[in-house]
Amino acid sequence: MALSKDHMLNIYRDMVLIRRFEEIIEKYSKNGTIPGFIHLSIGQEAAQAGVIDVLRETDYKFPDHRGHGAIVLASRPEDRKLIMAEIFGKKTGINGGRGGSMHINDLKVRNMGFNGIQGSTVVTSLGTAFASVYNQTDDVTVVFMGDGTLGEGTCHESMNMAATWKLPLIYVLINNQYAISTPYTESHPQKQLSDWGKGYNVPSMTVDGNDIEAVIEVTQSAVDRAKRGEGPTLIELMTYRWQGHFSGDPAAYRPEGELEKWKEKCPIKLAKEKLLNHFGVHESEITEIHNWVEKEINSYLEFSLASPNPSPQDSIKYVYTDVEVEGRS
Amino acid sequence: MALSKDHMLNIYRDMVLIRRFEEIIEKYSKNGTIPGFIHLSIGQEAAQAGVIDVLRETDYKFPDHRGHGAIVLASRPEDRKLIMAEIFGKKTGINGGRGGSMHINDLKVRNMGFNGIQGSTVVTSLGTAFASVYNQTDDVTVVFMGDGTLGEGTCHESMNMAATWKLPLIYVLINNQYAISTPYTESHPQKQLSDWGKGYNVPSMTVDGNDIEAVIEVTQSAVDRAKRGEGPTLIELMTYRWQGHFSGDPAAYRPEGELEKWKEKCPIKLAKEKLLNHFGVHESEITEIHNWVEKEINSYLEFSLASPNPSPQDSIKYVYTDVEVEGRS
Amino acid sequence: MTRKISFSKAINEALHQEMERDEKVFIIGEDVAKMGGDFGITAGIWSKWPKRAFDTALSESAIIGLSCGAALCGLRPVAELMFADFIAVCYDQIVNNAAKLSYMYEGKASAQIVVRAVTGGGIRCAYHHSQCIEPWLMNIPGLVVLAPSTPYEAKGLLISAIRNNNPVIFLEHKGLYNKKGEVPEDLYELPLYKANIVREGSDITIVAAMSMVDFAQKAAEELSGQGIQCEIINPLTLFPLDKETIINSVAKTGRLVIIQEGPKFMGYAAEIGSMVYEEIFEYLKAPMKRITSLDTPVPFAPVMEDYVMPQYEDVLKACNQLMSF
Amino acid sequence: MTRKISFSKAINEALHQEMERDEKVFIIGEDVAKMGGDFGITAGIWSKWPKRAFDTALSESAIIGLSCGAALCGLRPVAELMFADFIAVCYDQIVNNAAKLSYMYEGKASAQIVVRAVTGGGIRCAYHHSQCIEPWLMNIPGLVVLAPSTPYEAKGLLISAIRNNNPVIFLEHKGLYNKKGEVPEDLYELPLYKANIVREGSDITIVAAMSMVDFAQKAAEELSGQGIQCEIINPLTLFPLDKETIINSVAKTGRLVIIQEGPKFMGYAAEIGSMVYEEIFEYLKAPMKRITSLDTPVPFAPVMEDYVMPQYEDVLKACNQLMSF
Ligand SMILES: Cc1ncc(C[n+]2csc(CCOP(=O)(O)OP(=O)(O)O)c2C)c(N)n1
Ligand SMILES: Cc1ncc(C[n+]2csc(CCOP(=O)(O)OP(=O)(O)O)c2C)c(N)n1
Ligand SMILES: [Mg+2]
Ligand SMILES: [Mg+2]
Repeated sequence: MALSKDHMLNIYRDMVLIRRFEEIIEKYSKNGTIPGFIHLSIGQEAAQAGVIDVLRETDYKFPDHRGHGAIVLASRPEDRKLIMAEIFGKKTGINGGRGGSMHINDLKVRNMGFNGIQGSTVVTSLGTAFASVYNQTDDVTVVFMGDGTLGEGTCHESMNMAATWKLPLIYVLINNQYAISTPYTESHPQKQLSDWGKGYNVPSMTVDGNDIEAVIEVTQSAVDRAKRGEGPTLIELMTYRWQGHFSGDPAAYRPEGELEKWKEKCPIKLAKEKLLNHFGVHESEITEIHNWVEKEINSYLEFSLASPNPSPQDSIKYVYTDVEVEGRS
Repeated sequence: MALSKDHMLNIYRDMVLIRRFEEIIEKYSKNGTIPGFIHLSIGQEAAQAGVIDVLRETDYKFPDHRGHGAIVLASRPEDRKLIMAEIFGKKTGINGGRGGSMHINDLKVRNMGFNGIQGSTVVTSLGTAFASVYNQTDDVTVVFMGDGTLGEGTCHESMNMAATWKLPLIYVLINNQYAISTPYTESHPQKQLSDWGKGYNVPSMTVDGNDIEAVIEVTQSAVDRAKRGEGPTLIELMTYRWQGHFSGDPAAYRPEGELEKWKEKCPIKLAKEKLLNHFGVHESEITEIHNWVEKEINSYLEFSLASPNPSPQDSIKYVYTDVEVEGRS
Repeated sequence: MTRKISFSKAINEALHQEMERDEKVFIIGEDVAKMGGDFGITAGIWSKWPKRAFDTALSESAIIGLSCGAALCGLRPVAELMFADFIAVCYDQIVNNAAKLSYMYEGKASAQIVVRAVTGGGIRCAYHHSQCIEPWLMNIPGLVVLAPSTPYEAKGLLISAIRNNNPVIFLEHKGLYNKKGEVPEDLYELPLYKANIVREGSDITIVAAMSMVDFAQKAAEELSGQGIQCEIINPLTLFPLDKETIINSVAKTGRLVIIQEGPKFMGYAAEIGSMVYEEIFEYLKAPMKRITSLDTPVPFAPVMEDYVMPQYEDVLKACNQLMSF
Repeated sequence: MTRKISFSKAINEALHQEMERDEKVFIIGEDVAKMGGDFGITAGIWSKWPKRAFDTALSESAIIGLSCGAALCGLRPVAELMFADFIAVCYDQIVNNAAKLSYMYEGKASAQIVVRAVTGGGIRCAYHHSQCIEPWLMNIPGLVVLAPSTPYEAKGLLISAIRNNNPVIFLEHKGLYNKKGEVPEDLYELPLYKANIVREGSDITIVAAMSMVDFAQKAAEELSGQGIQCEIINPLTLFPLDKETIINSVAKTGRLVIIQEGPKFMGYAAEIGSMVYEEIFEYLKAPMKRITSLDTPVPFAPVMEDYVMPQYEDVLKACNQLMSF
């Protein structure tokens, strides 16, 4: 697929933005400012940016636990600092600080958020796809899932139902080689995980997830298929996470040299080479992008750091839509 | 596959026995003597008799909710009346009357029993297959499941694990066309349900489940494969249940003429024709079998009817292996 | 006088009328559409609204997951799980997804779903088709658990449940399906979170839900003849519970009996007892009594199942003991 | 004096020693083998016994189902579920399969499995990694739920659990992993179904489990200075519960405080309160107090999570109120 120069520059900026976003939160997670655990997707930028690039604001998106990149790119630019503030657990967070890294949703752009139970969104996403059919709109649903998550029974129930009913649902299986420490080759019997989808008569394919153009192309064709009423698609994107499972995991389970090999295939590096070599872009344009990103990210960070904590009393809000639960006196 | 005449006569007797067993309990369920619901497998005799025929006493068997036939044939002849008594809820029942039709187990022949939650035994059976590997025995495990049951997420988790670990586990998917009222074509996307197994790189095939020789042949080859350490097999047996989902269900959801068409393919009728036409068996030998079965079944029935009810106090036994629960004073 | 219809007919009618009124309502589940449900409760819906009634595969997690997702888009799914025991296979979707969506979305969206499920014993179906699953759900903030005992309550509560924006588990006790009672033909709502004082009395408060209400009424009649006046409270909404009505009643009577099907240990009778012990200790005249099932699985043989169920004589005995304490 | 080791090391040691002793024991779960567990609890096992440690796919139902099946063949699986919240995705396997196998097989076989799971809050992991799932399991006859609070208890109870023939849910509270304490090097069993009297006292009975025990002890110290003597009971086995020890204590003190992490409504404090109200009403001097989490999901932001957790000052306040009741 041939992207225009502007498109390629835009998406390059997107990828740099989410890379830097992650690097910043990694730093503040490691120094203890960000509470809890965060799952970084450094190295997987193309798989997130490419998919989101194809989608409209009204398409339903279910990011996974490693989905900061998709979440940031799906959001409106003015909301991105709120996403970072959420990860910091601040009152200004896009969900008031109650969700944190793993539970960021943003209904106005139909980022439906993640559920900490792997495989859960794989069935929830049936419902938004179903609603598009019920309401006769052409909004598609995309659910991100990992190679490990494919172990859950919900994946089967979802695929079986989506395929039977031809729902406009796209399964983006980000195969980053591992589920925590376990290589996908040791927990699944298929050579490529996309083989699994073929057992449901669902178009299923494996694509280089670090090749931004390939990701955009395969996503677009799945979206088109969904809109034609032909049902779900399973897209396996081959990629690699550079960090451990969570920020702080030393990832001792990786064979020596593996990370280095994958760093060669860095999606941002590959895109940059293309920009310089095939799109006639100047180094200075690249530098400009990086400078813009730096300013942008810094503004998110300053905002996040300066923001106040939530009020503890907010903890009892929204348990029910109509019943107040008891707080503390 | 060519069976010997004796083998064919034996298996014919087996099928007649389970047909008559079911007809008797149907009668006593309809007249209210048997409590609760029973699921009859009349019409599916070959699928049960053929599979059990191949197995040894030490192979692990997980019957399904419609599995009286497999249960009876897996049991020792002297225990068959206890199985009927169980269905009547009697103290002499093989499980003391506590389980009834759906929960008949018999550990000495490794009939592991059914669990009323569809799809549950599909994962429990992983464990017996696993134990054979762990203990280095060559006992295989067979789990029966229905076309409807394939909807459960546990099927995926089980197949994924069995295929990855190459467990000696055989999935016998009895496709009797319906899950309660829902045709399998309306709840699954595959043309043949065995296609599903192919998504796990598991040898999967569809066979005429009313052809006793075909059932025996395909089961034998799956058992051989399991013993060679090559892992699981998925066998889809095409058949039909003549009765409704449970005894009493009028099965109004069936298109007209469908039942009649399948009655033409009655597995017992087909076997009898073979016996008469290809094995040179005399009508008198067939009659002898039927007479024997009649006497046999009547003895189970008399035993069941004459047996006492359980002691109510037995209800509190075996909740724990070591803790007494409180009864009534 | 209004006509009398059965509990199952009342539910069926509520579904028809709400489907008619609000096109965002649809039904989904195993065999709910063409066959009209394993228990016949959804009869006639598919033929009227073929595009709003969905037969699914045996995929309870997908049924609830889909319902949650559709609810987030503004639809109002009514899912049937058949036997409530099957909640176990989609427990995660109920407790970790449906129950938490309002909280996760800060009230901007919620799992406005109704999950209908058939609870309780008595039909000789043993371990996996007879359980009282109420306690599985009642420790999960965000869920609503409804438990009607009459056709009138069933219709009104189901209508309220469909219109409510929380995830509601609507329990139908198998023993009640054939029970008849007066039911208005029109649509009407019954308030959620509000217990019903089934009978007034000054001596003992009896709390009972679903099929245990009849039990309580029979006992109250009999005890009344002996001069003991029982007040019967039917919670209707088991969770979140109408504490006030119960507390007020026990503050008046000073004596508490709870009749509850299902194992005693950690059944909801435990919460009711503790609530009272914690909040109105000074009003209590006697110990509480819990009349419950035994702490066992539910066995098949009728004599065994009957033995583990709550015993009528135990209600009488308990009330007498409390009066002479 | 014995050496001091951490709670997590104590569990690790118990596993190593039982694996050594009984070759029917194996471990299974996500990342338990090569990596030694997400929390490092199973470290070193796979390298010693590569054929008895199994890394699985993310398939909790298969993990528990397989464990049940293997147990029926005489093996002794120890499964790890990581976060106890994930019990929800295999709830059916635990409550409808494991819990009922002994009953179904009339004691001829049983689910002699141990399911290790990490419960509770405090590490800022929000809704799905912070729950106290104890009440999900304690209404299910057939299950055993263990809840150690010290390294010594963890080792001894885990060894007993592995040797026991019932399905045991072994809860490890995240807040305790780094806690150190004296632990004998040898193998030893601690009795199941037996509560521990952590501290004797005559005025108030405080029941507390897992990380709440420290809480209770601190409060008891402080109250002792004010002349209030608390008796602390740690159930250790939450289910089936050692009623007798608790009842005896409250019969002596007449006052009951329960500190329990997790939502109040239908938490196990409810059962303990009702048990006492039902059985020794005549000994009670004051209302019970439950110090619990709020009835909400567990939010992420530290100030929010801290707010929903049980509050130390509330323990002191409750005890003072009971004494002056
Ligand atoms: C039901 C459930 N089981 C286990 C976990 C713990 N867990 C969180 S992420 C993860 C690995 C997921 O692997 P994968 O799907 O490949 O995604 P990745 O982390 O590689 O991006 C596990 C086991 C969970 N959150 N939910
Ligand atoms: C988890 C679960 N869901 C639903 C049911 C109710 N149920 C019992 S049998 C059945 C249909 C099963 O169909 P199939 O597997 O094709 O077997 P068949 O009855 O046709 O032999 C259903 C829906 C159940 N027992 N367990
Ligand atoms: Mg992965
Ligand atoms: Mg079928």
